[in-house]
Formats: sequence, C-alpha cells, structure tokens
Amino acid sequence: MEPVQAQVTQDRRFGFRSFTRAVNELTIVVGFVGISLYLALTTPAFLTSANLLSILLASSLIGVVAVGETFVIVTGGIDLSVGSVVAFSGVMAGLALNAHVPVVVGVMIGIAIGALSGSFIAFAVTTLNMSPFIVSLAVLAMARGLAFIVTNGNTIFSFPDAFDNIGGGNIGAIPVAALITLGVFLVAGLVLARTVFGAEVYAVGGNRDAARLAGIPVGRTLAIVYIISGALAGLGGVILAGRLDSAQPIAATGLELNAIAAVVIGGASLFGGKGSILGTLLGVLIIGLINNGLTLKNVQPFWVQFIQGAVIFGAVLIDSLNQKRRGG
Amino acid sequence: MEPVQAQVTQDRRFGFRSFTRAVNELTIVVGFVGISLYLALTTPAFLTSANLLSILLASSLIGVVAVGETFVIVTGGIDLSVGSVVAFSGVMAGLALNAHVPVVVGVMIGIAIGALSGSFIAFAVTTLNMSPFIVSLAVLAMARGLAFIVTNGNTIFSFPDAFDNIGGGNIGAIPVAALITLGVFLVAGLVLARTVFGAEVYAVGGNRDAARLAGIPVGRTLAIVYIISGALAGLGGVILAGRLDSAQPIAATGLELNAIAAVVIGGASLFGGKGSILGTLLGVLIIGLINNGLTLKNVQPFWVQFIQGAVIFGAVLIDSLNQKRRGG
Amino acid sequence: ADLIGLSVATLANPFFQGMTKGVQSGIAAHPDLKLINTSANGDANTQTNQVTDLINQHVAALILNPINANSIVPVVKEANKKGIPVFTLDRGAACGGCQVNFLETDNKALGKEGADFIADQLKQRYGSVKGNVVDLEGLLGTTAGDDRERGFATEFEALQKDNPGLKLVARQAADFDADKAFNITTQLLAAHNDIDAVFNGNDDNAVGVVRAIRQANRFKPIGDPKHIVVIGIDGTEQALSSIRRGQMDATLSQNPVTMAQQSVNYVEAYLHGDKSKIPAHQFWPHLLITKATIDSAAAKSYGLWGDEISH
Amino acid sequence: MTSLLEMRGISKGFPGVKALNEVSLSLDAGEVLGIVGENGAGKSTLMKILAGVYSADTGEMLLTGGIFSPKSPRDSLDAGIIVIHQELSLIPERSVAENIFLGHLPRNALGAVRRTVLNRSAKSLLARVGLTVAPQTRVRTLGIAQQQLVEIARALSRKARVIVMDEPTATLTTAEQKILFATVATLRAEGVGLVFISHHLEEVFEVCDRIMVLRDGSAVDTRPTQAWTEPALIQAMVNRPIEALFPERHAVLGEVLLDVSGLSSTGRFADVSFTVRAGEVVGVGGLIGAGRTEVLKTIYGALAASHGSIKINARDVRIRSPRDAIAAGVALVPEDRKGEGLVMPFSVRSNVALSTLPKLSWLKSILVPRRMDRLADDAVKSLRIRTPNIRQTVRSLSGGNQQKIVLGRALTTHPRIFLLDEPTRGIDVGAKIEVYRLINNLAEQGGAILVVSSDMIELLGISDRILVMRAGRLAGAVPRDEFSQERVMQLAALG
Ligand SMILES: Nc1ncnc2c1ncn2[C@@H]1O[C@H](COP(=O)(O)OP(=O)(O)OP(=O)(O)O)[C@@H](O)[C@H]1O
Ligand SMILES: Nc1ncnc2c1ncn2[C@@H]1O[C@H](COP(=O)(O)OP(=O)(O)OP(=O)(O)O)[C@@H](O)[C@H]1O
Ligand SMILES: [Mg+2]
Ligand SMILES: [Mg+2]
Repeated sequence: MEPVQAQVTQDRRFGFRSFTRAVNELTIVVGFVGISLYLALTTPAFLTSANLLSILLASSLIGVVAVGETFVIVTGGIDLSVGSVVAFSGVMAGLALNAHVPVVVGVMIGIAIGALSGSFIAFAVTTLNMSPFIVSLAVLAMARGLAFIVTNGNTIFSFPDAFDNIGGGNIGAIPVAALITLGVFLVAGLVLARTVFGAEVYAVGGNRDAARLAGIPVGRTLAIVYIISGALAGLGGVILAGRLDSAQPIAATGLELNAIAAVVIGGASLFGGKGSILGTLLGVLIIGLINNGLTLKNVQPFWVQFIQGAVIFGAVLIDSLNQKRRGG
Repeated sequence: MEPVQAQVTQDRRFGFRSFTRAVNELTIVVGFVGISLYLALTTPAFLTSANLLSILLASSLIGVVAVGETFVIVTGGIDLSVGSVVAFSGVMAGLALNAHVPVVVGVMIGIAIGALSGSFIAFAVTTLNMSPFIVSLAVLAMARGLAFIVTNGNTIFSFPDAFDNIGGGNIGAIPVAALITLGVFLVAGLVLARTVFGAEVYAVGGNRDAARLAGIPVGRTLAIVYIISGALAGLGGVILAGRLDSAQPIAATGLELNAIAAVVIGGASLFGGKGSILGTLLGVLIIGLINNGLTLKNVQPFWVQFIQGAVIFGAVLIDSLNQKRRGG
Repeated sequence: ADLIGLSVATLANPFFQGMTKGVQSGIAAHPDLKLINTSANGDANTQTNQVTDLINQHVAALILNPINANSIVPVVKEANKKGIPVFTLDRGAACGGCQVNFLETDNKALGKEGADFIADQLKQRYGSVKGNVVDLEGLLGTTAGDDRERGFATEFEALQKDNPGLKLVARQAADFDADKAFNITTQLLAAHNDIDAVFNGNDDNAVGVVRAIRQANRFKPIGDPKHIVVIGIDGTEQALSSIRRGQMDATLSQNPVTMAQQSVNYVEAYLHGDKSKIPAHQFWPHLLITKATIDSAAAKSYGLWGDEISH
Repeated sequence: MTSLLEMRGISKGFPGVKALNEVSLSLDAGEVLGIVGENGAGKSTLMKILAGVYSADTGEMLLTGGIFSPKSPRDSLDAGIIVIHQELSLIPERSVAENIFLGHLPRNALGAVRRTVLNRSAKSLLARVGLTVAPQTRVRTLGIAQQQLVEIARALSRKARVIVMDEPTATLTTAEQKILFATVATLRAEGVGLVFISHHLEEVFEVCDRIMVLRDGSAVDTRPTQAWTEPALIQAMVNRPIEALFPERHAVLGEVLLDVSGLSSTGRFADVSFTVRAGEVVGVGGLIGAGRTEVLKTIYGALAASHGSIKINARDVRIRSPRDAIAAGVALVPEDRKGEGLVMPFSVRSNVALSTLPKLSWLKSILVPRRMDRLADDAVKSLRIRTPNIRQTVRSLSGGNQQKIVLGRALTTHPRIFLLDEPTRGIDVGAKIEVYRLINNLAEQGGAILVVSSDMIELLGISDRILVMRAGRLAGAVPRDEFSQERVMQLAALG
C-alpha cells in the first residue's frame, strides 16, 4: 500500500536537516536579522563588542524570566507573577544578605522564594483547578504586596561584592549575568527540546486530554513548569539585586508583559503546544536590540514607546507574511 | 479528560436562559455576595447610598473597557491596548475640546480614535493573520507613544462642564458615568446573549474552523469585536477625561490587566468560547468592592496589594470549589 | 478625634514613603487627629476614587499629594462643596484657592540646580564649562519627571549658549527605574568613551547609573579627570550612602518628612488653632548634598531624611 | 480457569442518561471480543471505564483474577490495558514518533529522549500499520485516516495484555483495514486479549471470536461469532427488523447542477474535472491522502483554488468562502467532526442552528429561541439523534450522534449540492440506513450529491457513479454497471 501523495509531501517538508528546519519555522529570524542589519549599517557604535555585550547584559533579566515563561506558555498556561516575584525574591535575598548570611545562601534564598511562589501557583492550578491567569495575577499582587511589607517600602542595599558580581560583574570582558543567562537558555533549550520532560510539556500544552490518556502525569508536569518559572524569576531577582547593589520592592514592575511578549514573538502560542527556547532567545534579543537601537540613535523619549511598538509590530508582521508565503 | 465539565447540561453559549440558571453557572456570585456581606457587616459606611454609588462610579472606567474586552476574549483573542487607548482617546478628545469643537464632537472624536485603533488591530489580526497578543501589545506601546507625542507630554485640561459631566456629573443622585456604564452593560449583554452577532462571537471562539465551515463570517466577526473593544476604550477615555477634567498621556496605565482580570473572574476563558457580560459585571464589581473596602477599612497601603491579590484569589477559589461540588 | 484623609501618589519611591512617614508622625504628635491612609499607585483615576471614598467617610480634612495637578481638581472641588478643607503636598491642585495650603517642592529649580552643579564640576575639571553630558529623565508624564526635565533643559540650553563646548550626548527617559537607568547607561558607555556627567531625574536613576559605570569598569574616584559626575534628586538613603562612599557626586535633597509634618501642623491649626497663620502657598526648601557637605551642620539641620526613615 | 479480564455488573450514569446498566463481560487471552450496538449504546463508556478515564458507579473489574480499579489512564496503561479511543487523541504539533511513544518515550540516564531509538522504533511500528510517513512528520499535517493509523501504532508500542480498539476502522480504507486485521491476528496469536468495536458488521464477523451486543446501556446478548448471523445481530442491536441496508436507487437524472473543470489547488491536487447532475449520487473513492477531502473543501471555498472553474446550475460561480458556498446552495459535511464540524462545548441546539442564525432571528439580528428550539427539535427527531435534550453539550454525545448533528446542520441551509465527506463515519447500522435513505431522498428531491467514503461497500451501494482519486488527480470514473471493488481498488492504487 503506497500513499504516494503523502510520501511526496513528507519529502518536501522534512527532507532537510533539523537546524534548517528550526530556522525555517522560526521565521522571526528575518525580523531579527533585519533589525540587526539596519543598526549595523546606520550606527557605527552598534557593532562594537562592548555594545553587543551590553545588549546581552541588558537582556539577562528578561531573558531568564522569559525562559521560565516559555515552559509555562508551552503548556498553555500563563505566569503573570514573574515581575513581582523578581522584586520579592530580590528583597528577600537582600534582607538575608543584610542579616549577614553567606552569599551562596542569599542566592539560594532568592531562588527558593521564587520557587515557593511558583509552587503556590502550581498548587492552585493543578490541585484546585484554578485558572493560571487569575492565580498568577493574584500572586502578582500578593508578591508585590509582600515585597513592600517585608521591606516597609524601603530599598535594601549594600551587598557583598560577590553577590553584586552575579548581576554586575565581568569575567574577562563578559558580564557574569550574560553568562548565567546563556547557561539558562542552553540548559532550558536542551530540557525542552531533548528530554522526556520537555516532550511531556509540549504534549500537555498540545492536547491535555490526549496527554492524560497517554499516561502522562499532567498535574506533575504543570506543577514543575510553574516552579521552574518561579525559580527563574527568583534568579532574575538575584541578578537584578546584584546588578543594582540594591533591591527595591517596586522593581521589575510590568516585566511580565515584556517576558510574555518575548516568548510570543519567538513563535509560541498562548494556546499552548507551540514555542521553543531558541524562539524565545530571538524574542528577547529583538526586544534588546530595539532598546539598544533607541538608545544609540538617541531617539527622543516621547517617540521611544511608539517606535518600540512599531518595530515589534513590523518584526512580527514580516514573520507572518513570511509564513503565509511559505504556505503555513 | 473533561468528563466533569462535559456532564453538565448547559446552554450557556447563547440564546435565552433563565436568570437563575445564569446565576447557577456564575458561581463567582458566591464570592461577590461573600465580600459584600463582610463589608456590610463590618463597615457602617459601606451600606450608604453615597458609598454604593461611589463604587459604581469608580467601576465605570474599568467597566466599559471590560465589556469590550469580554467580546474579544470570548472570540479567543486578547486586547492589551485598552489602557493606552483610553489615554490616547482621552487626550485627543481633550485637544479637540481645547480647540473649541462642540462637546458632542469631542466625545465622538474620543470614541472614533478608539474605534480606529481597534480597526488597526482588527486588520492585523484578520487580514495579516497576526497574533492578537502581539498586535495589541504593539498598539499598547504605539498608542501610549502617540498620546505623548500629540500632547508633548503635557496634561490637557479645563473642559466644558457638559463634557466633564459625562465622567463626573450626576443625574439626581446617580453619577452619569455609572448610568452610561450600566447602559453599556445592558446593551452589550443583550447583544452577546441574544443576537446573531453574539452567537457568532461565541462560535468563532468555540471552534474557529467549525464556525467558518458553518458559514459564519469569521473575519468580519473578529474585526467587529476589536472595533467594539477599541470604541469602548475610547468611551472610557472620554469618561476618564471628563471625570478628571483633564487628560493625561500617562492615564490608565496597566488598566488592561485589571479589565482582563475582571472578565476572567467573571468566568470567561482565555481560550475562547466562554464568558458573559453578566459575569464581567460581577468581576468588575468584585474589583470595585475590594478597592472600596480597602479604603473604608483603612488598610495600610503596604498591605493593599497583598490583600487585593488574596481576595481575588479567595473569590475565584470559592468559585472553583463550588464548580467542583456541582460538577460532582 | 478628627479623621484626616491622606492620599499619596504612590509608594513606589522612598520619597513618598518619607512623605507618608512625615504625615504619620505629624498626626501622632496631635492626639486629636486620626489618619486614614491611602496610596494611589501612580494612577490618577485610582486617586480620584480613593479621595471620593475618603469624602464619603466625612473626613475632617484631606491631605493630598496629587498625581496630577489638573486631574485632582474635580475631587478637590467636591471636597470643597462638602466643606472639607484640602491641603496639598508636593504638588498642588490647579485651582488656586480650592486648597487651604499648598506645600510645594520646586521641581523646576531642582532641575536647574542640577544643571548648574554639573556646569560647576566641568568648570573645575576643564577650567571652562565644556564636556559631554547625559540627561536621564524621570518618568514621562509625571510632574516631578517633567518639571525637573524642563528646569534642567532650560538651564542647560542657556549654559550651552555661553559655552559652546558643552554637549548633550544623549537624552533618554529612565522612568525613575534603576534597572532601566542601568541598561541605558551601559549602552551609552559602550557607545561613548568620553562622558563627563550624568544628570538624573531622581536618585533611583542615579543609582542605576553608578552601578552601570562600575559594571563597565569605568569608575574613577571623584577628582580624577575621567570621573563621571553623577547627580540625582531626592536624597534617598541609598544615594546618601553612595555619596558617602564617593561613588556618586551629589543629590539635591528635598525633605518630604519635614514637609509633610508641616502640612499636618497646618491641618491642626486649621481645625483647632489659628487659621490666619497658614500660608496659601509655600516652597519647601531643598539642599544640595555632596560628600563635602553631607556631615555638615546645615545638612543635619535640614535633615538627612533618607537615613531617618529606614531607622 | 480465570479469564484475562472480567467486568462485572458495571453501571454508569451521566446527568440525564443511564449510559451503562449492569454490564458484564469477560475476555480471554488470545481472544477477540466484538462489541456492537447503536450509537449511544454505551460501548465507548464501557471502554473508558476500563481505561481509567471514568470510574464506574457500580460493579468491579478483575484482571487475571485480581481486583483492578484504575484511578487514572496511567493505571490502566501500567496494567497493560491499551485503549485506542474513538476520538483521536494525538498532539497535533508533535512528531508522529513522539505521539506513538507518548507516555513512555525511550530515554537515557539523563532523561533525554533517545531520538534515534525513537525514530527507528516508530518506523517499524508505522510499517506494521501500513503508514509510510517519516517518523519526524508532524501529526498536524496528516489526514485524519493517517492519524488513526498513528493511534494504532501507538497501541502497538506498548507491552499490552488487553488492547481495545474503539472504531479503529471508521476512517480507514480497505487496504489499511487488511493490514490492521493482520496485526490483530498477530496480537491474538501472541496471547493478547482484544476488544474490537465497530459499526462495520462485516469486519466484526471477520475478526471476532465472540460478539457482544449492547443496547441502551445493557448487554443484551453475547455469542460466539458462528452463532450470529448478520440479520440476527442487527435485530439484537436495534430491537426491530431491518430491511435492506441500501435503499433502491431510482436515479432520475436532471440537468448538471455542479460542473467542476480543471480544478487545482497547488500542493494539494491538480486538474480535477467532473459533473454532478440533479438527482445523482456520485461517490468518490481513493486511498488515504488521495486528496478527496481537499477537493470537497476547495469546492466549498474553504481552501483556495489555484486554477479551474466551478459552475452551479450552468452558471459560473466564484466561491471564496464557505459563506459563498452556502449562499450558492452548497453544503459540506466535513470528515473531522470534532475539529471542523462541531463546536464541542456548545449545545446540540446551538450547533444545529449555526448555519442559519439570521433566519432564526427577528430582523436577522435578534435570536428567537423558539425558532432555534424548533429547528433543533426537528433535527433531533428526523435524524433520531439520541440526546437527553437539545441543550446538552455535544461533547457528551456519542460519536455517532455527533455526526448526525453535523448532518442535521448541513440540511438547515436547504442546499441543492451536498458535499459529504465520510458522512457515515462512526454511525451505527440503523443510523447508516437512515443516512442512506436521507441521501436517497435528497437525490430524489433533485439534489446533487458528492459522497467521499472510504467504505467501499457503502460507496458501491449508494452511488450512481464512482470517481476515483489517486495522488491528487482523478484516476477515473466507474459507472454503476461496472461497479466492483476490484475496479475501484485498481484505479485507486495503480491507475
Ligand atoms: N461525558 C458524558 N457526559 C454525559 N453523557 C455522556 C458522556 N459520555 C457519554 N454520555 C452518554 O452516554 C451514552 C453512551 O455513550 P457512548 O459514547 O458510550 O456510546 P457508544 O456506544 O460509544 O456510541 P457510538 O457508537 O456513537 O460511539 C450516550 O447517551 C451519551 O450521550
Ligand atoms: N492541514 C494539512 N496540511 C498539510 N497537508 C495536509 C493537511 N491535511 C491533509 N494534508 C495532506 O493532504 C493530502 C490529502 O489529504 P487527506 O488525507 O485528507 O485526503 P483524502 O483523500 O480525503 O483522504 P482521507 O479522507 O481518506 O484521509 C495528504 O497527503 C495529507 O497528508
Ligand atoms: Mg463510541
Ligand atoms: Mg478525507
């Protein structure tokens, strides 16, 4: 029995190696390259290593947070709490450091606070069957409130250098935070693309009923995903506090929308089942590039937001036209 | 699996249904009644007509915006631009009024600007096939940017009384804005629950492919929905500018999250096909009650956000436990 | 006791915490007053709603720290109608006599003095006013951000007229957000290796700048010809600490605690004392604080509020 | 000797429905048990209880003599009970291989998926079920029949003691069925116990050792296959005598209603030309992936045509959307009822009304619930849709009844041209006869009907003429007097 047509179709679609295929799917790469080219050609300062590293550094906070958000979004969920959790973990780590715990412990406290708030969301979403949107919105408000309550609204500052270096130090010329972020992307990329857990994350997001019928521990998968997102927000809090040598309860307000935007620009669907860490990396870098370009070109502040919006629109528009052309 | 959901005999999608049945489904009503009772019993100032009217007045901006958002969310879309559009329409109406156009024209300009930005989203979503999340996020940034650009960052103020009364006047004891908002809820409730268009909105959100094959004009339905959302955000801008006798480019920042929260608290799903105007009304009022209660009970500001989050969490938790119990 | 309603614009910034603490301690000093305390989270509409709720509770007086001078007018008029006296703090209501007293920070002057400070430093460095300056504005659309920017920009342009060597290499909005200031500065430092000074819309901006300079290994002690002058506004605890450590050059401190206490004193006088002594409008003084002056008697008597409120 | 599996006195109720009433069955190792029954008889529900999806209200299950009470699908899978559910349950965005091994992907010590092992194993399983797509192919790009084969391959990927196939053949053509039956034989020889559910009685007779009949949630009779005759089986299922399966065709052909010429859709099919006359039933045969669905959808305006023209009633028409098609008097019953036919969470009434909302309203805008009720009631009555009431969500209906709702909706627009894609998929004999009669009536009333079906017997039974497609092209047409399975198969496979 020879379904000829199907055979032909498959060859056309899947004859290439996997990298080509990934790029093929990530048509947003066109937008990314376009923006980079434009900046490279019009702004002499753009293609300096100091500048490129500064983009990486500036992207590190949103980057680690967006990685966690990618896991959540691939399951079809959403985590609106990340910005507040960054602030809350940051001030908790800061309070601990000011009480003279060792730096390692301070870092772990930051990450643990994030993971804890992630577990709260996980519990509500899996066991109580509540909507991730509402739960994480409630945690957005609660974590922010807690950050104010524990600090009395004050800025916590003056941390040991070892801690500050996490966010603001360099190894050679490379910012530590950028290295950490790249590490997070690498590990997360492997986990999501190559492991059984990653496959389960996609399955849960692609068709939750089918995943359950196939014996996948849906609840556990969802729970882990929110904990990852929380823990990475905690790490983000540590990076931010270290970078500024201070932790403010108001920090990272609105970060969640930017992180989610990066994930969606990177090709994920809020309906779940779609998305990749590579895509998110592109999304994060596109946002980083736009901000960098606006600074380098010294765009008038009134115009900044408009142009940010227009460029994101343009980049995704290219993407969608591109997909249309390919016959998506 | 979804057996629990599926068993329930229901026709919440469209067509007539008895009021009790609607309430039966809207278990969030329990949370609403709970919060009201608590406030009524513990706070003497709560059950005064002045206070109750002030809750309605305070809910009017988020209310009109949430109505538009309900339409969008029922189709499975999202409109993140509403906060910025409120600001942009407000300043445009304000600029027009300061150029001495008649009040009616000023109002129409505000609404038209909203509708226009809605059409932009509609075009991108339907014709260019872009994701509503990204498009409306881009419009969020662009509309905010435009609001700054056209005003040079300045506050526009001192409008004719007739205009200010829209947002801040009373008819008898009743705030005009509250009346307008209730009118919007009524009309929208009828449209969504009882008209062909409303049924189409639900169908598009419930299964877009099936809707298209059934001959429903999917693109047109989606387009109208975003235009409604934009126009109502424009109306929101007018109400706000009137209420404050001034229009600021920075106004209504973050309003989108609150509006979406109200819709989701009211039982809508971000996956589309579910939700109702009555539910959104309850969601809006719950948020209004919480804020009112926090002021009446003189909760310390540091605790406000935490309690807001906790109460929303609690209200929706009751809802989900309730649904579980009913679902058996 | 008389109920006093307070609405501050936000608590997102230590300055407003100082203001709240000032009102609280002021009220504590008057046993016949009781406080209802709200914060509007930076949103004018929320503030209007909160003030309405306060009016509905029949407060005896309102202390308002408006988000926007125009937007607050309708509820101030509403309060007037109900006979509730209104006292404004830091920012007034744009209806003149509708408030009993308006205690103001002169934001334009702060911006102007920031420009002058930078000009002084450059003159010390180069013998004449020249060099490359960055302007990191605060949050667009806020009175503090906009007025300080206006004060700075006007003065800077005036200085430029007389001193052609004075350049503005970048003007960006850092939104009173330390992280945003950090990112912008990192990128500006990568693009320009000859920045002499950075003006900041507030101290949070300045803190981000200081950290970015350190991160980029561009920090040189004050006095070094390559030192980048950083000046902020407010006098937060972190800024004071940074000045003591010689990382940041100066802050233009305005004392919200004493300002707010004064406002409460006026309320008390209005309700139970001598109304005639209450001025309709008053600029609350501010003070330039540098490493040289931070421990001076002048600074002590003005009050290092940033240090006070956290202890 | 204990049986492999025993279900005793199983009852299950849903609000408004008693789906199962004291049903018992036993299954031995190496045995194939057939379960037949009308739509909504409770077959799938019984199997879902076995699969750990639902828990029974009463009754117990024994697996090799020991009490078996699964709390989740996972428990059943771990016990070696594999159910191929009636509703496809695949992850559309993932690869075929990953779908096959979902829930037990081969992994190394680090938890990484062993891709090479995965793809190799998947390839051999795909070969076993006769699907020749690459294991890396995304399921989303597969037709529904190909997806069904993936489901079967998935069942074979696990170490099974019991395999349940709930209408595995509903979407398959004869060729794949043969392979499936061979697989069933192998499994049986290996000592696996199989449950086979189908509305194709000839298949049931072919593969089963024993056949159990469910009617209205009760097991009415179980006998060895030899002890059943087809009429007896049907009688037991529907509890009333059934005449001939296919109605007599008295085709009175009128003018050409649908004239398709040179129709192409890039990448899908090319140069398809044919006509359908008023009163004519034209069947379309072909293998999986031949492009039949795409042709129907292109005519209906749901896919874009790249070349060609369509005439309706001798007039050129431009159909750009399903809406245009409906306005031109064309109706489509899509093959994938869950994905494209129904809005699953909506009620029966809402689904039936979907295509004629303006007509059910006042001034074409305000819905008149009474009209909607009447329309839905009519559809339920005339198609004998089994539902507690018209407000029931269609998700809770049995597959066959869902299919009838799609049909019912198509009729509400009073079309003259019917494009029916696998219209009897998953429908019981009784209902099938009703559908055949319906098709016949529509033809007699002057309708032009194009039926895609992978059920060869059905195709031969109801058509006046059969078009055969192969690899995106029309391979030929067979007039009624030349009808034979061989002829159609030959055109479909060889050309
Ligand atoms: N989740 C559910 N909620 C409510 N009723 C249900 C649910 N699942 C099944 N039913 C009802 O139970 C009865 C049996 O359905 P079931 O799916 O078992 O039938 P079936 O024999 O498999 O039919 P078919 O041949 O059409 O697949 C039907 O009346 C159906 O409407
Ligand atoms: N959404 C899709 N995207 C890409 N290719 C598709 C899609 N749907 C189907 N195809 C491919 O188009 C071809 C024809 O589809 P399909 O299998 O539906 O045809 P068919 O003749 O109707 O067969 P059957 O209905 O028996 O499955 C197949 O190669 C299939 O893989
Ligand atoms: Mg079934
Ligand atoms: Mg087909």
